[in-house]
Amino acid sequence: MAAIHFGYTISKPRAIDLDRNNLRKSDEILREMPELQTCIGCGSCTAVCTAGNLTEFNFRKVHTLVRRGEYQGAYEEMNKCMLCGKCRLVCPRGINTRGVVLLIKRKLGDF
Amino acid sequence: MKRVIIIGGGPAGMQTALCLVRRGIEPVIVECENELGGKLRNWHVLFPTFTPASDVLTELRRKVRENRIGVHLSTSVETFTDRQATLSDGRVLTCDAVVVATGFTLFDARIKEEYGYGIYDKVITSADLERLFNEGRVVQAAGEHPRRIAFLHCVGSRDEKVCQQHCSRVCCVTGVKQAIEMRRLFPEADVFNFYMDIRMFGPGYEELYREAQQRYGIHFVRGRISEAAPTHDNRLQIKAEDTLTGRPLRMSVDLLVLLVGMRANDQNAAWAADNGLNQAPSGFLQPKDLFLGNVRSGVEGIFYAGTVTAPKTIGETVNEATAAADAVADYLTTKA
Amino acid sequence: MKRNSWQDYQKQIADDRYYYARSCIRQNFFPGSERAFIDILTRDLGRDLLDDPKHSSCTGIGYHSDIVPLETIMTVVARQFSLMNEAGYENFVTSCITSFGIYTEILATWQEFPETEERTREHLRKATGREFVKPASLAHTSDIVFHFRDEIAARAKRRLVNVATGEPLRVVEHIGCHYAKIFPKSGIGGSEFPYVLAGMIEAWGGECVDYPERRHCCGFGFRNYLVQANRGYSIANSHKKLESMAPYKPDFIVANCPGCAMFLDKWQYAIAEMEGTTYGEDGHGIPVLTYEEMAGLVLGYDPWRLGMQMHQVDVEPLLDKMGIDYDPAAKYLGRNGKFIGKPETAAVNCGQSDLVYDMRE
Amino acid sequence: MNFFVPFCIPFIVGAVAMFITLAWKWGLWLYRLPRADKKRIVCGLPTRATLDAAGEVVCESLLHRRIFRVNPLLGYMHMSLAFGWFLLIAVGWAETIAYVGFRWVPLQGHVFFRYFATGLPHKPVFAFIMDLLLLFVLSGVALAWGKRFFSKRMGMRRTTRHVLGDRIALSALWFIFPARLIAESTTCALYEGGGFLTGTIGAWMGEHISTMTLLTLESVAWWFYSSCLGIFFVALPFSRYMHIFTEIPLIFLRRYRLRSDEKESSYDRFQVDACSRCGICIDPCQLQSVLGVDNVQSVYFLRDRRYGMLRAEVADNCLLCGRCAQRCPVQIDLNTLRINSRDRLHNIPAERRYDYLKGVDRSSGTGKVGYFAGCMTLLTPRTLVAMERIFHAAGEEVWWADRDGSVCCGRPLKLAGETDAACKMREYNTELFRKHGITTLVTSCPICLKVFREDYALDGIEVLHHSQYIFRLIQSGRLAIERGAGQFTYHDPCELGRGSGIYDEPRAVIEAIGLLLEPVDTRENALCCGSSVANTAITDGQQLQIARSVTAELEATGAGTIVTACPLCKKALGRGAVHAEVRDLSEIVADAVSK
Repeated sequence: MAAIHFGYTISKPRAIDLDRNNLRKSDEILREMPELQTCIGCGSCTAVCTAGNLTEFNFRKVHTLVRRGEYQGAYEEMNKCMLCGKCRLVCPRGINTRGVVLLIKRKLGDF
Repeated sequence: MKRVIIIGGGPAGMQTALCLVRRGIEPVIVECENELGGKLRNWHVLFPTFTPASDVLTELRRKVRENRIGVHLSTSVETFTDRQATLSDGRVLTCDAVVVATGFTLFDARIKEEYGYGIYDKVITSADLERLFNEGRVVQAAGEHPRRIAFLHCVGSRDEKVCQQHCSRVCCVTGVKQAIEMRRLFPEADVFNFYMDIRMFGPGYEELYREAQQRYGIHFVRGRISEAAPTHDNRLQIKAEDTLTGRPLRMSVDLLVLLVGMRANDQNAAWAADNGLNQAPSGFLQPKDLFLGNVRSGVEGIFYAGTVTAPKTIGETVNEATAAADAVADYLTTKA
Repeated sequence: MKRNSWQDYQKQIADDRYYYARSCIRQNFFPGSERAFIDILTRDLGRDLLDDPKHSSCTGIGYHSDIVPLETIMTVVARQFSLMNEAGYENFVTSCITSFGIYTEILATWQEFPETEERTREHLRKATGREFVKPASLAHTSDIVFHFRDEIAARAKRRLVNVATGEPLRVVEHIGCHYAKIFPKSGIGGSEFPYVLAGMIEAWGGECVDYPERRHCCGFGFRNYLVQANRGYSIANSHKKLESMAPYKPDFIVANCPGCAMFLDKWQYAIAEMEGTTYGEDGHGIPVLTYEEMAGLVLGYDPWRLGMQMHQVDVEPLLDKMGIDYDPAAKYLGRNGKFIGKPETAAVNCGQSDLVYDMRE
Repeated sequence: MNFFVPFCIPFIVGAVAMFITLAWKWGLWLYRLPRADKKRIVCGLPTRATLDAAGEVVCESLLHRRIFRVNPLLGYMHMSLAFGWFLLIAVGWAETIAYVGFRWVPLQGHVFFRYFATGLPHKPVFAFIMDLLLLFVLSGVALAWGKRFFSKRMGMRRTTRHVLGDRIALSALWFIFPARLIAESTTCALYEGGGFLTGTIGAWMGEHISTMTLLTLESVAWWFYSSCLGIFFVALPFSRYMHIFTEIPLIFLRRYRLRSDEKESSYDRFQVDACSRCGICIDPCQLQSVLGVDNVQSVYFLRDRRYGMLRAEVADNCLLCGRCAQRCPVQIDLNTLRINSRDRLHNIPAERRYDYLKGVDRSSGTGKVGYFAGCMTLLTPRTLVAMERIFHAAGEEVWWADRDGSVCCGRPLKLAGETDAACKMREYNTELFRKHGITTLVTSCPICLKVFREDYALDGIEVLHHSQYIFRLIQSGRLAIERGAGQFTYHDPCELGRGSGIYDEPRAVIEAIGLLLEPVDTRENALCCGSSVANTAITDGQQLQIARSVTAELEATGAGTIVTACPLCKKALGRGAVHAEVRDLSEIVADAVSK
């Protein structure tokens, strides 16, 4: 059936629906990088972020969304990272943030 | 008469001594500074009631004096066992039990270089601020008319990068208290508290937090400051992420106050090794258990009081000192 | 689970002598429903109701779209009250949820800020030379039907029961935001567990479906729908509700608000055309009824006289379940037997359109 | 004499198989070289480089000079096997000529000459020399056996864990020379002759063993010897012993200036196959010595890469500190190979990445000298403040490239294998530097320094690390320094020392300020702080563990201050330090500037 275009589309729900989201990739990521689970969301990584100060890139938000099974666009976002490593130096939880960037890119390349 | 050596003459040490005297036991306080009082001496007012620290201190000191408790000032304990202590001046004191009330060490904020403490004049610690209040020199540090003052929570607490994983507990409410004090002193200034979590665990704390927001209009930003740099007009630019909006935030402030955490004394390790005491992963001495034995060390004749076991408030410390005296008395009675 | 919390939210509903204010949307999209309400009240229940041709739109849509200012709408409302006084009635009933919300809000505003009422009196006097007295009671037409639900049940020709299985029909009820979300005390059952439609359904033998998005808005939202750029957001709300209710396999939806009935019905068509998704049985839509239609069917009214051919989603499967006799061929014949035109077939429809009379043939 | 008996077959088959495989491999690798590399070879052939390469081949492939430097015993072991065997072949050749004159003798004729030469008159000199050489080689074999059990005596705490193929080839190799000894001895027992070794053993055997048994034994021994050779030759091109024949062309190609790059190329095959898996790279690896990670070292990385079973876990788990490359006797460019493996694993096309960089310019100030602090330096503001004071004291006008944040230099991306993306950073920063017309670029970050020097095309702009810059200021008298009583120790950052060869300037600067105390491992052998951006695999706890081990060594010098010249090292060492203070070079300079 050819879809009719009425001049608007149905907005996608903004809610993170954990009943629907497939958390398999997220579980895989956490299995490989268990320390990511210890993030307390202080935002230090994003505050120092070289890329985040030039563009919308928000590392904390992207990896949190990924952990919630929201993979759409995560790969493209992570590609904004310059891997400079400042975030790793300030993380109070000692998370291997650069490793997280590379891991998410590796796991979510096809999303 | 039984004699008990109390290492440390802060609130915990003094209160333990007072309780022991009441039970007919002879306490001896060994204090490394030249007066009693510990870290409380430099404190201005206490949360959440803004009670002057000197009220508590004067009272404790007065009672210690009145009870003629033996005090060795400017003396530290080199080594000790449950039956004796070797002092820094070479004397050896014998005793029937030891209470360790050596408290904590303030985190050295210079280690968190990115905050600029010790580099920029506009960065001070919470302990500095208390001292400045006592000396009446806050205006000197903040300037006549500061427009903005920022507080940063969790400096040297909950931070693996400085090997301090524990929560120092008291900094959250100290930050709120000091923010209110600054706002009272500088009604024109905007005060911002940057926090990761606000932990208001004690009576009246949550109410104080609410008052800070409601009555004093203090801004709470959920994000950890990551960098501080000077601006051309001799202020300080700080950067953080405003995590609740998910965007980087930067602002210029006239004063940045770092709420420094409590860290374990370096000495704990050596003492623990000497006497078979347990050290918690945080470096603080680990009591026998946290419920029925929180002032006992697990080693006969050695007891703990106050923040030597974990960060605590003054109230908790004083209560624990009473409990420690009780446990010491129990021990000495059973032994006799 | 039987919830009784609705009993905490009761209101006085007049028993007779109503001044009836029509709804813009209902009289355009569901004209049979308003007719049915008048008929039920006057003929079946023998009550006095004035359908006054002089009253106007409450201008609520304009108000919620920031086109009509507050002073203006207050004056329009004051005029309606004045007309009611003139006709000698004091119980104001309104057919529209938006209007009901408007009247409630304005009465509350006047209560809270008497100076605004004074100003409105002045405006009304200046504009029309009229005076007004506030109504003794204000009710939505569904409140009235709820009020008489047991009387209607006593007169029922059919019940909300599947005649083939004897099981109660599963009904999704949708209240409409402005019924009780603004002033919870003004609706029966309050805003969390509104009982006005549920009471009718239970009284007439049906079973209410309690689904997660039960309280969610249909998505009309005035500006959200009226501005095409925002329409995707509007439809997304109905989409969310439909997704949420579909697993419960409801037999039909009954809506309180004319706008909600329209959107829950028409958006099913739009979603089916845009995404190919349908939510009812056999790949078709879920029929959407107004409570007047529901009452009408229970009282044995002819579905086409109730105007049910105006629905986007065909109601025939529901009529079949309830065991209602109807003439499929007469579907698109108007009151005078004239062909009124028929829609193109769409995924959400299922009626066999080749059976209907077409006068052009 | 037709020089053929059936036992020669295993040897002939093995040798033929080996030479065909070798020819195929060499041919393919050379054929696949990029055009520019081929041109380099052609241009290099008639030059001195060829002679130098030949010399190096003798020194390294035969004599193993570099291994001698690691440990003399280990060097002797390698030399006795390689050089000894070579001499056996060469002298054997001469021996054949001496016996039969200049006539064509098939390969097996040379190798098994003792078997064929029984009827010819005895030449005791050759017999003596050949026995001496055999003893030489056998001593190497004995040491190789010994190394299995007493590796520490040979300067190796840990040795390589070998794969099955290597074990087969290794076993065959170990048996070749004892087998030759027995075979030649039996022949001597039957037909007399032989030197002090084979002759003596032969005489003893002749006395104690019956002729019939000896005849059988002779046949078995020669078959066994030939089979060992055959097996070894077949296994050689597929085992670690491929290094014997790969190191030689590698030395020539290297002399012709062929280099590995951030993208894999055919030249890499020469480097990868030239690894002898000697395992010298294992001990210097801190991942091994501090963390006990024992499967990622260069030897394993090259092995996995060669056999096409390289996993990202192995490729990524390396600090790229260069300590192994420093010791590698074959001088394989281990870091570059690791980077181009990462490139193959992780590189993603970057055409549309970093479009947001367009038009960004957060620099401030004007001056011919540009200062690029580096991302990490922004987190060590003491360095920034110190540099500002130094610039001020020297009266230098400075263009501050990134004081308010800027774009990364690109090296971290390159180290992670995202080389295309790194290119974008390079383009951006090059344009920025050009736009502001600087002639000198000073940076405080050795990571930036290395990439500016090696990968940026910054002709006309001199790139200096701040240690070099400060050293020049002091030397030229623009910066007056007051010497104090401070005692310092210096930690060489990997990218600055081994990476860029800057060892002396920072030391000269420190010595101008106070007393410099060197730690045990220093300069080329300096330890890595553990926080290297090149490693994305280890955890924070592991980084800390390494940092603690390094600071322990630095603090053992007794110096009150640990000086380093890299923000990352400073951060890392700061976490590990117990009582010493950790400072950047610029800080101690700023404090010592004469008022």
